[in-house]
Amino acid sequence: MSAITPEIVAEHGLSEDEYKMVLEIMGREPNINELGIFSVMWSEHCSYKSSKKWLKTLPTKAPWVICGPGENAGIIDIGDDDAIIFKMESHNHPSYIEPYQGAATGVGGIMRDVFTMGARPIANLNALRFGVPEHPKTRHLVHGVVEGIGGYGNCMGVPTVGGEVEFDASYDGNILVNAMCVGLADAKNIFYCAAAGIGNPVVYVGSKTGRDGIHGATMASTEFTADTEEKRPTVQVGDPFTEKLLLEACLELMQTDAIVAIQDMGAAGLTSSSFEMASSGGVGIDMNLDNVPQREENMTPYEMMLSESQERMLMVLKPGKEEMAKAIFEKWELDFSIIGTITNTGRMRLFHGGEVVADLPINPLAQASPEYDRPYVPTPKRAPLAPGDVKAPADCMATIKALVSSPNGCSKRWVWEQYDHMVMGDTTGLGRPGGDAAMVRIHGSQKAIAMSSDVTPRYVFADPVEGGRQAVAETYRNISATGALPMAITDNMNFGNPQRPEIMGQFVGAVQGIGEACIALDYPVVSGNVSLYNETNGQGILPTPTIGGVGVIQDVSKAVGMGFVAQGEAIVLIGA
Amino acid sequence: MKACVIVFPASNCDRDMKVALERSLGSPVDMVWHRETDLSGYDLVTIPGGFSYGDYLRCGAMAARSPIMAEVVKHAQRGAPVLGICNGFQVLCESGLLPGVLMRNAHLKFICKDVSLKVENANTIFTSGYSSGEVVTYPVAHHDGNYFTDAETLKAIEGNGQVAFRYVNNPNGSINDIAGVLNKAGNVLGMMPHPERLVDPLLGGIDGKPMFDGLVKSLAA
Amino acid sequence: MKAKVHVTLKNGVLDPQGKAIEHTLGSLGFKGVKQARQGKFIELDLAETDADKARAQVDEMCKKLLANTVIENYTIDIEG
Amino acid sequence: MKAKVHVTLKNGVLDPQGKAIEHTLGSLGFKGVKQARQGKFIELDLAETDADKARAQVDEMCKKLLANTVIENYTIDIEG
Ligand SMILES: Nc1ncnc2c1ncn2[C@@H]1O[C@H](COP(=O)(O)OP(=O)(O)O)[C@@H](O)[C@H]1O
Repeated sequence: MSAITPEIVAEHGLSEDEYKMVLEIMGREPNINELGIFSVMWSEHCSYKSSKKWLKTLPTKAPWVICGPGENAGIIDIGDDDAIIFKMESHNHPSYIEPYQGAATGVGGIMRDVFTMGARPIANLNALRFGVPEHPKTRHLVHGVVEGIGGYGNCMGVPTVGGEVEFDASYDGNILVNAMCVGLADAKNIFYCAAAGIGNPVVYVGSKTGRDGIHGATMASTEFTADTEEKRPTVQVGDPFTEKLLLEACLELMQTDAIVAIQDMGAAGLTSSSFEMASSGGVGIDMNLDNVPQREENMTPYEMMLSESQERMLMVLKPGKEEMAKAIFEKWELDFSIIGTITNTGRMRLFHGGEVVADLPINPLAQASPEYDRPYVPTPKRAPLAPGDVKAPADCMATIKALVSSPNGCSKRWVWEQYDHMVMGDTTGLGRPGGDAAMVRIHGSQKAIAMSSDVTPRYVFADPVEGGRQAVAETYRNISATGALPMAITDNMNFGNPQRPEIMGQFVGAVQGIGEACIALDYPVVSGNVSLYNETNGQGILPTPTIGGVGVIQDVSKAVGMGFVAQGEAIVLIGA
Repeated sequence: MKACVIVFPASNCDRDMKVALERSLGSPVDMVWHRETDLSGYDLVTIPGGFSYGDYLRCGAMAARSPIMAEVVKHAQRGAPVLGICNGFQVLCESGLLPGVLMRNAHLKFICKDVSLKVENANTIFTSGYSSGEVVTYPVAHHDGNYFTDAETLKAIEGNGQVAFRYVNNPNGSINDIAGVLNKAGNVLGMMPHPERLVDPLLGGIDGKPMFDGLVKSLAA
Repeated sequence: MKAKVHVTLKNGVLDPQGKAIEHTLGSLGFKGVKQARQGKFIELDLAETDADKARAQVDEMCKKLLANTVIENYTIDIEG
Repeated sequence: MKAKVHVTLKNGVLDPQGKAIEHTLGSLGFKGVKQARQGKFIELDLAETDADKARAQVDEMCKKLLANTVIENYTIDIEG
């Protein structure tokens, strides 16, 4: 194996200082597998190194919050032992490269985050931002993204009930695809990721591992030549059929008492799932990579650890439950393989072909990931427009027509009619897409949840603090307009390059505004996701902190829709 | 009366079907896994919507070849009723129990919305809750609902009164606006629209309910 | 052995995907596409080493699963 | 002229349809199917009468519409 050169380190996206930390933690030079693991664990995506400091300031607690940020998804208690588990996540970059598969796997990923905690997904939402309709790529991107979201969600049999679609030139080279999933679990039967029980088996279930989405180190491993692209697809193909089976198999196993801990393999697949499980549980893991189900021949440890193949899960079982669990996965025709054991070493040891191919301390790596206090400049306040500067329209009717027919103002029916928004038989008539908030009944009860996703990026751009507040308040209004009580939010912070102080300033401002609104409304943040570096050629997107809110209505027969229902009724305007 | 819902890998309207049937029947409806091989205890067999086997290769093709389908065919040959909705309709066509095929929607897009349907033939065990010519609203939710047959078959099914439902505004390109089709004997019905999604006023209407009420009544008689 | 199977729609059977391709090619400015038809191409990797047996096997597979012979034709090529 | 286009998934790319076909063939009792991959087969009927020009045109069509070159390869055969 080649020695680690500065080029290889740089290819792995680690700065010089970060590599010094690596050497310190290891006490020696890492091998290529170990370096690969550091690089994904410390990536912005997995470590939140630029945003952590600010996210910590968000209010996350309330008596009804069962689990706030930090786990796969947030959980709230809506009474009667019903828990609602939800989260939003971005799949921006993959969707720009390959809109159908990028969006589809985004939906698949967020659903796994929710069902890995024991919930059956009962609603999906999606917040989409594209370049202007005239841009040559827009049509293709819209078409692919919408079809991909539908393709995955429809096949899973989970209704896609709401979302947003907006067009703006700042997204021409950088679209946003934010997917939200809301699930229902038994509050007494929730699953977390903390591994425990020395000697317990670590089990891999789901699809086989291929060479999907492995970044970095192209030069480091000699066997890759001109056909690297062919061998290592940068785009993962989603397989909703397998995910549907995985969902049913996991929920079936969760009805037994076999599972100690479970985690989905999302970004950075086997690496992040195994490290998170071990780190949360304060244990070590010995893993035998020979037992990882593989789709391709001659896969290296590096490839297996960094693969982003979809539709996979990792779990720790109680001893003696292996056969029973295996039978369930076999019934659903999925791979099931015992790939490791929990140890008391606090280290991750990987074996391949009888050799130790990586040996890493877990906590220093997982918990000591870099944290940056990036310099920022607050967005300067702009002077309010003088009312006189805004001309009244000459022709109100023409203006109204222009507004309702503009791409951003027009009905989004053409989008949501491509999503099955009624499957599962609980989307209420008034809660179908097109209203203020979507409403889905809790199966077999009179209770329902109301959901809405909102943000107005140009407000956030003009004034991040105000814009952040407004986004939270808008979901709150949309939810309360149905008669539901807003309970909690998830957020998806889409911003440009955080190493630019003015972008960091937008981020900091938006987080402040969101936090303030959440406190004022008693409406905590229970989960979220950050997507930075959304820019092309130095041109950042409009700051887009998407907020997904969830509320509850106790008697859904009392819910209200937004349509006028009869002639002669009074129209009342309330609020400021 | 005893009814069941067949569950294939990635069926996903199985629960919806069960709930709708139980509402009219007043007694529990069984779920039958696709690897089972005995349907002798059931009066009514239903095949729900969904994406069996991911809709890969052709919608319904792989499900149509699973062990339970041999039993469904026997059940139908005995003259007992079989109802297939959406993916269930696709499975019934692929298995040969119903004529024709369901192709990709003419505009190629998945479509989910309420549509108006004309009940063409109310003299069947499935449609006795309606009157012929009545227009009802059912949701559709499919990618491959574009019904097609060759001219000869079409003539036969039209001539025999095998068209159960027709779209008022064709949403998918189906030949002769056909939305639901019976076998010649009239004991097998396949349809793309989803009556089971409109059996509860809270969900936006109850136009689908007479179908299940009527079915329960005909089978009890 | 490898088998290459082409599954195509019979003449006279409506082909929504082909129609859409024709249409889109037209709107992308490609003139002179008189017709487009879309079919499936399935490659199978077989343990069988005898070409005739392999062909017979694949023919069975086509009849039983790969093609819907009501609307589709198929052809099989066997390669070493 | 006629053009026959084969669009297939690149080697390392997951093929869920192929996997499902493999699986179903197995459960139908066909032993020895080591792998199945599913691609598309598109036949175009072109007004163009020059083979080279036709090929160049179809190549453009593949890049712009028929294939997704991020995950798919394509081959073109031109016939008289
Ligand atoms: N991408 C989408 N997916 C599903 N539903 C959507 C999508 N975009 C918009 N919708 C639905 O269309 C309706 C109008 O959306 P929007 O214009 O964002 O509403 P508002 O501004 O009133 O919150 C909402 O019900 C919303 O959920």
